[in-house]
Amino acid sequence: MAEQNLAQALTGALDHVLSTDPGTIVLGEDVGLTGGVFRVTDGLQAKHGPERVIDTPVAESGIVGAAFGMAIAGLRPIAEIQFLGFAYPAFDQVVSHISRIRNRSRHRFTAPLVIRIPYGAGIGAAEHHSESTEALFTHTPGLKVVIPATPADAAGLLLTAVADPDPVIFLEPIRSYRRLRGEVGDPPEPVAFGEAVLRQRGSDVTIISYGAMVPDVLEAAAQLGHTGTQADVIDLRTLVPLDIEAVLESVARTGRAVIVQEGHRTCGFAAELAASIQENALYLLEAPVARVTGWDTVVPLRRAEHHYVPSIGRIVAAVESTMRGV
Amino acid sequence: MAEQNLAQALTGALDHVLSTDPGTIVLGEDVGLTGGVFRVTDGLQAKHGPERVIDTPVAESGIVGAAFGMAIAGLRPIAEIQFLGFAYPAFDQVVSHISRIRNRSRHRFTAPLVIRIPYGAGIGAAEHHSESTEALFTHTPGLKVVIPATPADAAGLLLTAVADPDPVIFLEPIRSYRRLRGEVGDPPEPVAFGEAVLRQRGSDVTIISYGAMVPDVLEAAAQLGHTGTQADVIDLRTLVPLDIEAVLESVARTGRAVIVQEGHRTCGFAAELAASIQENALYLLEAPVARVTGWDTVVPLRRAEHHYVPSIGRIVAAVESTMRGV
Amino acid sequence: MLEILRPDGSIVGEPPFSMDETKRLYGAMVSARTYDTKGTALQKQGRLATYASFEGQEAAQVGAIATLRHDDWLVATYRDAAAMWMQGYPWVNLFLGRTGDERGGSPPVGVNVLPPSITVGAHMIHAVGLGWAEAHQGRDRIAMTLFGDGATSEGDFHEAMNFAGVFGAPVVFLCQNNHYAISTPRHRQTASETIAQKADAYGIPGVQVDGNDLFAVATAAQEAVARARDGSGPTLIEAVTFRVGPHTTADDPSRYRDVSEETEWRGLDPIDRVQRYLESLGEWTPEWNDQLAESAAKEIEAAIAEAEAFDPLGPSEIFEAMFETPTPQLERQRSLLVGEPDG
Amino acid sequence: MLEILRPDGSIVGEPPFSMDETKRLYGAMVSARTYDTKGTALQKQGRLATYASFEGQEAAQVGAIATLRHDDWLVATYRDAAAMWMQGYPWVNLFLGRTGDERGGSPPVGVNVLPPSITVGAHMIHAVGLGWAEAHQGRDRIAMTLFGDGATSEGDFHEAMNFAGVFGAPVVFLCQNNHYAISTPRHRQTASETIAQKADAYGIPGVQVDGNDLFAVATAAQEAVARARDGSGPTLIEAVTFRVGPHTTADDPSRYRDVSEETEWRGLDPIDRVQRYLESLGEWTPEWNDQLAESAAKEIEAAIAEAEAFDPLGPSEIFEAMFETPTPQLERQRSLLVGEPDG
Ligand SMILES: Cc1ncc(C[n+]2csc(CCOP(=O)(O)OP(=O)(O)O)c2C)c(N)n1
Ligand SMILES: Cc1ncc(C[n+]2csc(CCOP(=O)(O)OP(=O)(O)O)c2C)c(N)n1
Ligand SMILES: [Mg+2]
Ligand SMILES: [Mg+2]
Repeated sequence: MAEQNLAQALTGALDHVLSTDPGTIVLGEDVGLTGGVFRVTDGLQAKHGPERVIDTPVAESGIVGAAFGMAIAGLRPIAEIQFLGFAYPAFDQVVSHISRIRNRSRHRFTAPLVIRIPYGAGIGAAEHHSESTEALFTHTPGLKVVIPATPADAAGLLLTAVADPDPVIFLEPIRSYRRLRGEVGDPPEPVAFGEAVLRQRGSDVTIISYGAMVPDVLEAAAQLGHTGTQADVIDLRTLVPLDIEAVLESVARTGRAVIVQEGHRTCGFAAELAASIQENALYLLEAPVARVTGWDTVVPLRRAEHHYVPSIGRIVAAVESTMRGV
Repeated sequence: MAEQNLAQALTGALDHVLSTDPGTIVLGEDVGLTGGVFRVTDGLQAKHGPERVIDTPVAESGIVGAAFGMAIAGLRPIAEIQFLGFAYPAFDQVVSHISRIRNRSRHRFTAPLVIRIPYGAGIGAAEHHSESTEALFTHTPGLKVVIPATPADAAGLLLTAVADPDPVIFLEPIRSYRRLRGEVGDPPEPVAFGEAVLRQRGSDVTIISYGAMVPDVLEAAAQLGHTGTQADVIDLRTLVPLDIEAVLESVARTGRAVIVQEGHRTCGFAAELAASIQENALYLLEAPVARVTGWDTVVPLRRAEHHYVPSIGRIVAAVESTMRGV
Repeated sequence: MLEILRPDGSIVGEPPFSMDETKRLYGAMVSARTYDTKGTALQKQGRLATYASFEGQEAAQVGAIATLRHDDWLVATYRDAAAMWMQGYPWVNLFLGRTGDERGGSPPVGVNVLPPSITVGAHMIHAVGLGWAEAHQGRDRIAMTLFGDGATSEGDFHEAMNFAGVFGAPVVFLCQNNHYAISTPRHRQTASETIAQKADAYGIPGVQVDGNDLFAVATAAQEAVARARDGSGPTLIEAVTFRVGPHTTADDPSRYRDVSEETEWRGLDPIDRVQRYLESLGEWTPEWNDQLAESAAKEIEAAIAEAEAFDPLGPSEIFEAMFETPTPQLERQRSLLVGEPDG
Repeated sequence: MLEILRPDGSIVGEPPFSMDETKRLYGAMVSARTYDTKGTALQKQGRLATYASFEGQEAAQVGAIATLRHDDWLVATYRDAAAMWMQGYPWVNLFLGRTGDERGGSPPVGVNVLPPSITVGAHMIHAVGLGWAEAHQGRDRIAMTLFGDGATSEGDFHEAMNFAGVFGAPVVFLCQNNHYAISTPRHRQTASETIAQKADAYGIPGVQVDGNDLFAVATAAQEAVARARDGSGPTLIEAVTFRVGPHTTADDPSRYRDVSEETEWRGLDPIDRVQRYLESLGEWTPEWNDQLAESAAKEIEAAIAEAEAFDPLGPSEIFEAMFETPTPQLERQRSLLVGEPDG
């Protein structure tokens, strides 16, 4: 076990799959020579060669569409899109083809591939570099959607994603790449899909989150703990498949739920969770299920982006009003 | 007032705006010579000329991206995409540019344009011809999202869309094009955005829907009426802006809500509504807010698509279990 | 424009096939025409969803596929049933798909043909990925992709051609320029004089051939396939042809073109042309032709019967092929639909 | 490749500008270089978000824009500050944008320059729409769009070029081929020999020019602008230049290229070249140059001060420009954020 940051954990996991599965290839813009804009693929081309770690032209639809063909022909492509804001040109390939070939061909052709995409705000980058639009993918049938929060989960979920027989959208929390450090196995321990993890145990309220928001949620939970509110903190890890059982089990104990999501509010993943929780547990609820979300605005640029991302203060305030039943 | 089907109502509204506003232009694949795949633009090129009703190459991103430039330069483009399943290649233009130019330029440049897109299943067409992915647009800040259910609303909302200072995604219910007939003014009466309409008044339960599902919801409500359950039926008409007041007002009276949506379940618009209703009215609810939706599957092809689209039976069953409090 | 077999059945240059092979391909074109005629007829009876006829494009499809190996990849469109069948995709699957049944998209194992592409433009890059992956794995299978003149306007055409050029992928791009994309004529699709010349933008060879000329198409395809197979990279072939029928059974061409255009092109029919050629060499008789037509009709009827014998997918089945193993969410939705108690 | 002003300052052919104009443009390039140097420096101090230097590309940008009318449209990228400024976009807006403030995207009314495009490729079709709309409204404004060699790989480049060709839109496509897209060298971006030749795929004239040659760029642009203005349609110009600095301040070029490549291209500096030309004609003195540099520095410092005097957008303001009038949903969200009671 070594202490690694989240980016390093991903590099290690990629190196591991490239080393152990000759069918895996990595492709994307600048992933090779320069190791990717966040250096997640650093050193992999030098080690595994330019045929397996491939620098492509600037064409997201092409990257993802080619990966689709490769997957059908027996490879395990791991495509990288530089930022979630640059994934939209590839959206048609993902929605119309990658997510559907299994159904279209009744299992005859399949597209086991991974699309890695850095997401989220918090590094003061330019427009399009701060998106949290995971809901576009969770609304698309046929895709698994994975968002790790910790280095060990990042590595472990990536191994599972590469081994998965179906296409996986793998969203990497930009602001955790270097901020978070933690123990990661060598090789990393695979982490199963569809299993949420309880990051903190409490009995007063359930806070549900994932990805880049998890560290802030834990910080908020710690602050709440000082004032006597003990929160269950659930990190979903995968949105599709969803471990709704873990959520309901916790809400059954606490009677209160707060969902924290960086993405836009309307039709975000928090909406799905809130809808599901009240569908299954209405009579157990002692307060409305609360949502703490990004707004229905473009993510503001550097000088104002802190108004957008759920702050610890907003999380704490939402939990407090949930405790008051409003 | 003339009795028209929904397609004719749209043709009339387009003719009206082309006749009264020289800045309007219509563009899209096959909209001119042949009048569009659903004949909604029939006769418009002959009347208004090929410079104003423009047949384009097969390139959705190009259509929508060019319309964006045109709108900034002072025109009012009305772009057509042939089916919602062919809109994804234009998704980047919509999400990254059309929805954002006002914010990016702090009102200095704006993109008042309308993108008309037939949507929904029910005509047994090929794959990609049956999508109801309106949630992709409602999750995108900066877009208005309009889905008419009746001929008069189709015409009236289209006039409002063309006059709106911001971009409007205008989704037309394919299976209602010719099935529904109704009185339409000449010229049509504009219908304001953000004003839901109560299609039927009742006091036992609130059924909320929009677009292609509305006729089926009304049929289900009629059946329920025979067995003694009187439903408020709300047709939202516009999803953004959303008339949540009308929904909450009704739920306050009925204590029960059922949302009917053809789109995929996870993160669909029904999730947003359910989340919002319980946020605002938890203590008034006598049953969980129910969702009747399409499934998280590809819309099946012709022989099995009826398993996907919410049936009258499913709507009735959901209302009945809501009446029982489950 | 490469031409070998002239409309009158005479020959300039070298036919790429032996007489036996030519006769086999003539038979294939007859089968394809039989299927096509049947497709339109069944749609009119409500037994198929909208049908897209390829009448007039048989030489382009049959000629191109004749140059492939049985295990090469084919990625084609809703209008390419002849090509798909030639490459092993059974008629029954083609019919089944057109009845509106996903199982049409599942050809037998060993047939390396993807289900027909309904979206215009997106599928060419799939062929690039397929061919690339084959080469990467040290195999010499290649990929061929078919598309129309309209498809060349989509951004994905460009990305596919560019990737193929940069990575030297073993792909043959075959554009059937049938002069129309629904109602839009070729000259309003792009201002370039030919589609073949677009290859130059990607450092790829491009060639224009008479698409109603079985021999010209096959000659160009042979060369392209050989280049792909030996690692020399992709080729773009523009087969100039004409869609003599409507875009689909839902279309009315009289809204956008003069019937004289159709008549003129019917005079250039690709099957008639081979017939004249064979006849001039004493290799074609009405009896032989009847025999071909009859056995094609039988085969097609059998395929229809087989397709129509499928029971429609049941409610459970629509959830079954979204993933290898359905998620708990899908299981729950399945239960909701079929009325089973919620697990 | 069109060349007029050689690296040594000598001339082949006709300079497109009067001496006064040439000197004005020299001054503009000096200003642009001053801004650029300052941009990198401020970023290092944490006062700007990542900064993308255009060092070495001044001739391409200044030369092209010099041929536009003040009211023509310009749609350019994150690396085109010199061009945007030349077309009227104030330095203060450029700085403000780079501090991470949306108000940078709001140039004064009358300046027909869109905020810089951050996504690669999507913006060229905007120029097509702009130019097309101007012509449609009977005006003779044209649109110019700037983009890099990498951008030519995106599908939207293709759709933009194709639309421009089909509709004869009054657009000038100026590709600054600076040999890199982040780490990817030009020859791995596309297998076509030149970018200019891609124009042929759209029936559009394409021309390659020495992009470090102010006169060559301007000569080609003049011709293209005239064609656009008189209704003769679009042109693609490939200006061959080099990004001598890093992609952005976050980039480290030593990971992917040899420093000798940079050194070589520094020897072809576009500003030095004009200096040599002017000097050879007795029109350049160190004193004059100092004067230009000093006044540029002053102007730039003033713009920085002005930009930095803006208070950041407040919480309410992030909701204000999503629509002309915020929706009730946005009003409610605004209330939630600023803690006002919910309306
Ligand atoms: C992405 C997309 N846009 C639009 C359509 C609707 N559509 C179906 S076929 C067609 C025309 C295609 O023309 P072409 O590529 O020439 O092929 P052809 O039909 O002539 O064989 C169009 C626009 C589609 N299927 N997919
Ligand atoms: C759609 C999209 N994909 C990827 C990126 C990330 N990115 C930013 S600049 C760049 C390279 C662009 O190269 P080029 O077009 O040559 O312009 P240059 O930076 O050389 O001026 C890339 C890939 C982006 N901004 N947008
Ligand atoms: Mg065609
Ligand atoms: Mg470049």
